[in-house]
Amino acid sequence: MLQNDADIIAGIDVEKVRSDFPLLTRKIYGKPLVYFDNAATSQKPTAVLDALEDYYRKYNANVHRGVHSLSQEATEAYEGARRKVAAYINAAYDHEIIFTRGTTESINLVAATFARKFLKEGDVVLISAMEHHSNIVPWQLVCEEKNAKLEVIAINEHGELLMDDFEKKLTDKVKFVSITYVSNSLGTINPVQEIIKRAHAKNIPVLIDAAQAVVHLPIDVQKLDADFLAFSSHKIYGPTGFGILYGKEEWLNKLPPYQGGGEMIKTVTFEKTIYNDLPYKFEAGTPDIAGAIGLGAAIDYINSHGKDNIFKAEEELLEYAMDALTSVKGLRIVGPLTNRVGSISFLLEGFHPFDVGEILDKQGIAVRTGHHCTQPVMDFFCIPGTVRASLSFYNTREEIDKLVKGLEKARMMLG
Amino acid sequence: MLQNDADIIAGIDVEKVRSDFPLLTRKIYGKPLVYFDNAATSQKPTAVLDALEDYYRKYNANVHRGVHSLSQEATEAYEGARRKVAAYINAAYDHEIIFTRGTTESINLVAATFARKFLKEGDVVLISAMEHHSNIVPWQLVCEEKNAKLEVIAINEHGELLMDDFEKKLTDKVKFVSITYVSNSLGTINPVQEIIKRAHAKNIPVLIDAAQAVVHLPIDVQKLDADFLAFSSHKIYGPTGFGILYGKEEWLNKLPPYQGGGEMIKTVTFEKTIYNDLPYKFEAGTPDIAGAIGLGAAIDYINSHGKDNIFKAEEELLEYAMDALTSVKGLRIVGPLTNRVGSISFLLEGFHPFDVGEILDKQGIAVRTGHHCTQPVMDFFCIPGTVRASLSFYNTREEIDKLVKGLEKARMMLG
Amino acid sequence: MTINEAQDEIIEEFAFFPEWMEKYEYIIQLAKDLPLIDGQYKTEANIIKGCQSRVWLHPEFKDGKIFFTADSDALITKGLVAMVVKVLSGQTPKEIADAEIYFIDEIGLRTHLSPTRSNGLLSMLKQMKLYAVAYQAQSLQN
Amino acid sequence: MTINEAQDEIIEEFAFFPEWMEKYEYIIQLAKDLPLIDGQYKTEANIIKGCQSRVWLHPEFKDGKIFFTADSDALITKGLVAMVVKVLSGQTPKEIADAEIYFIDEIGLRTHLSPTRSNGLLSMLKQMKLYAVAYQAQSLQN
Ligand SMILES: Cc1ncc(COP(=O)(O)O)c(C=O)c1O
Ligand SMILES: Cc1ncc(COP(=O)(O)O)c(C=O)c1O
Repeated sequence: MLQNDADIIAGIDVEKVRSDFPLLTRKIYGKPLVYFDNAATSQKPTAVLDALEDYYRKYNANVHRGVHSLSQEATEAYEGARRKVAAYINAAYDHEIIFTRGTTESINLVAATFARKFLKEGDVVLISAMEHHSNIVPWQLVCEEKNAKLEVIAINEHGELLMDDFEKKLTDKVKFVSITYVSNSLGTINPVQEIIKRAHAKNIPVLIDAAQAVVHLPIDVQKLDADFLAFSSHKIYGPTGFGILYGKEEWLNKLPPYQGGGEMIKTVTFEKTIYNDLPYKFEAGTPDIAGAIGLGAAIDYINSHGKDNIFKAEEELLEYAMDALTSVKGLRIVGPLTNRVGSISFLLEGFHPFDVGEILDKQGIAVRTGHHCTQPVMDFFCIPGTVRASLSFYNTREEIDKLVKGLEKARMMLG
Repeated sequence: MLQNDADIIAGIDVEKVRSDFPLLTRKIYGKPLVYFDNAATSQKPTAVLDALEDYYRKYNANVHRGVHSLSQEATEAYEGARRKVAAYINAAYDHEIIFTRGTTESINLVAATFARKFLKEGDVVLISAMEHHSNIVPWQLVCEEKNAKLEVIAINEHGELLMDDFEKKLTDKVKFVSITYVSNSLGTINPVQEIIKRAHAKNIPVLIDAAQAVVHLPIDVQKLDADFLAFSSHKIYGPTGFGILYGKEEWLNKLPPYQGGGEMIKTVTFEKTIYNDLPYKFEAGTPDIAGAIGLGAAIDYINSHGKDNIFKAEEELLEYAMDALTSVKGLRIVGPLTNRVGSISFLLEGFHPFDVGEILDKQGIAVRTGHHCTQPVMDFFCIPGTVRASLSFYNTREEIDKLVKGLEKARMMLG
Repeated sequence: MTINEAQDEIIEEFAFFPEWMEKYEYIIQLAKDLPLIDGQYKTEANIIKGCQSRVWLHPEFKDGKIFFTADSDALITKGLVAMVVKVLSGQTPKEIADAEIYFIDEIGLRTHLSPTRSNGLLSMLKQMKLYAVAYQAQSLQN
Repeated sequence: MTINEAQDEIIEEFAFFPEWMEKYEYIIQLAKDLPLIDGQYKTEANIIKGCQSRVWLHPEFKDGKIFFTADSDALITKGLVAMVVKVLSGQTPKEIADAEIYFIDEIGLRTHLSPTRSNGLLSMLKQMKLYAVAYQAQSLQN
């Protein structure tokens, strides 16, 4: 076993990395936890927990408008987090970064405000067949309200987007395209740059759901030319309950405000309320100050390793995992074999994913089973769900080996 | 000086309590921090920080639907928090507790969904002249959209609600009443029970903004008979970015969903989506798991002291503060002299609040200055803002004395 | 045998298996042994959808007692379903309506009974009780 | 005196006051000494609203230079306004447009320049630069 060699990939020393994540030392039923549910939520490095502690212990205060020092400190850290996020995805301006509760809220914000101002009866919103419910239901809601239509780009049996179908459905009626960068259930990487290009050729704005992508792929919103991009803090080593909506300044200025309240206004009278400038126009109420600071610390943590190193290490681990899993008897990968990242969905032919998941859990291996909030994908493949192992750079090859053994035990027990 | 006697009130040993709140040991400009900005956000006891740490270190996982043990543990803690909140405000059912980002989002949720289904052209929404922007702007937004009217119950020169005016404005056109329990800028306690009774006599539902009340007054939603009640975690010793919407089951079932996404659905197809049961119908996306657990710990912490003890101690401290402040030369209280809680707003006659606040800050005393997100209140009193000292049970009489001295120094310097 | 006697018997049986593997193997064996439901009753109407697995349940009311047959697409759920059927089938509506199912907890499969797991088993139990209550009301009317 | 010379002079002056109280007393004195703006110019149009305090600003363009007068309703802001006016008034549009105001930071009142404080002073500085840019464009046209 070349364990040592294997575990230093692209300059990432996995054992050292693992020691940054306290939860990874947990035992489940007496066995060391093998955490393969990273697509659902990532674990948090000590650096993030320390940043939260530090905030609450030393400078917790409500931000903005405070005359006192504590409030100033909190505000600076909070706005500092915005700058970190802007830099991480290369936004042109800090005020293009809107703080939300997560991907779901980010998408709802865009759907609701875009629809209110721009969506008319008979218009079309275009999504894909592999979207997460969070990129389906908000559009269903607004389409229903506005008597608009939701159209769906089809996928093939490898779980890949059919670009022909996209081209065909990109009619003049389409007013918005909302598409995931990486599928959370299939692992597919979509050609979002190409999609944006073609949509822009028809002056149609595009939202990229980067919930899965942002933690595994380098993202440059200016290079992508995305109009909107959404992701969640909790999936990228940050705290729960926090997320990001990136929007092009031009678009954010065009959209009406979403929620009303403190922070998002300049002046309020009962007759007339003047909304605040970006980004505050979209940030009503006391924000999640600790959440912002925690996400900022997560980005610092990523940068301390170098995101390219992390992504490279993940790529190699994924390759190892795909090789190992495809060698398991009766295992069928649901999704593409190449051009993928993050999640690996599969079925043990003849066995219900729920049974497989439960037997893996008893061996300390945490996977997710079910539809992964992408029921239409399951319907497309006519399956009740999949077993999904989703990887992070703190996972090891040894853990993949355990998964393979665990699956063999499941087959033995269930067979 | 009877410091010891003074600081054990209603069984609350202030020095011991203070040691639970790490931030209170901070120094500002070399002086011990005197934190009187509690109405903006409260400090957090170690018990809450420990609960957050514990979650992230030991059982961080995405909740619901997870087959693995970690997810089960997280789900149990998360739903346990819901039960704690339900018990704290005496909700009839746990599923009447909706987790939101804060008071602002809670109010927006009700305003948007109520308006979508029930608000028609010419209808009236009734609020009061002392509402926080978060209980004004959401209603302005929906009234504008629906061509409905926002009417405002007047206040008198003591900052008290004019119940005559309420009676007069409670016409048949009123479809919703939304009112604050306690004013954040004036400290006024409103007769919300009476307001609810009168509104219900006309079958009009009422939302209570309890952002300030919940931390200073016992709340029993069944006794109040409130239809909706909103508050924020960060103002009641819990984490930032989390909040509560209580809604009567009947009302929550009547309202359409707010945001769409994961969690809030039962089944999704592109043709038809079936929404989930309460409370999940209103909780789209991965929730703020740590936020819920943190708020639960805050409630445990309050219960460990006994909320009645805390409120009693606060009452006595407030009395001491009112006496001390009204003895300051040229100090004018903005708001009522009795039947108040939490915030004390005042002006040093002849001086701008901003100047006063800044000089207090330099002495380590954190107050808030400005309009406190209640501009209409300032407009009513024709003042640019106030200085607001807002108290918590961890504040001491000694700190009040420091504030009085600090104000005298400010007068001396500015005068 | 009363419902609780049946439950206690299962708990005793499981006490023989200290290892989780053995427990699961036993459950799986139960699942495989029992052809639980007549094909004609595996209908849409009899389906109970959990988030993870589906359960089919068919009740028959005979001589004042309810007889259940059931099935599930997930094997472990099916094994548990088999045990629940064994425990509740052939009992009176009142006994079923009042029954507290504790054996699943005791044998260490409590997550199957947690509402947050939202799998088919819990929904099946609810459905069984609903049937029981319905038959109870019906018998009282007669 | 250039803008930076003026700023350095203020910084030097403040170095004499090690205590925050003395600094503030000095600023407040400045505020009280200077009747900054002619009453006729304290108009709605000349008002700059901060979240906390208001500032009035009036520019005059003479001999290629901009002369500012200003006022504020908050005393400390007014003192700072007085200093900023002292630093920028009477300079050319280009010098004002290019100026970097660092003295407020240096004398320990940086929060007055932080955008998140959103008080009138920062808005005033922005407005002064806007005037400068406007006059610059105008001179270029002529
Ligand atoms: C009375 C009142 N309502 C609403 C709010 C808004 O709360 P949040 O900013 O936490 O959403 C506040 C807090 O400032 C408040 O005091
Ligand atoms: C692709 C994708 N989109 C959206 C979401 C929703 O993210 P959140 O639940 O954090 O709002 C997820 C997470 O499950 C996801 O994987």
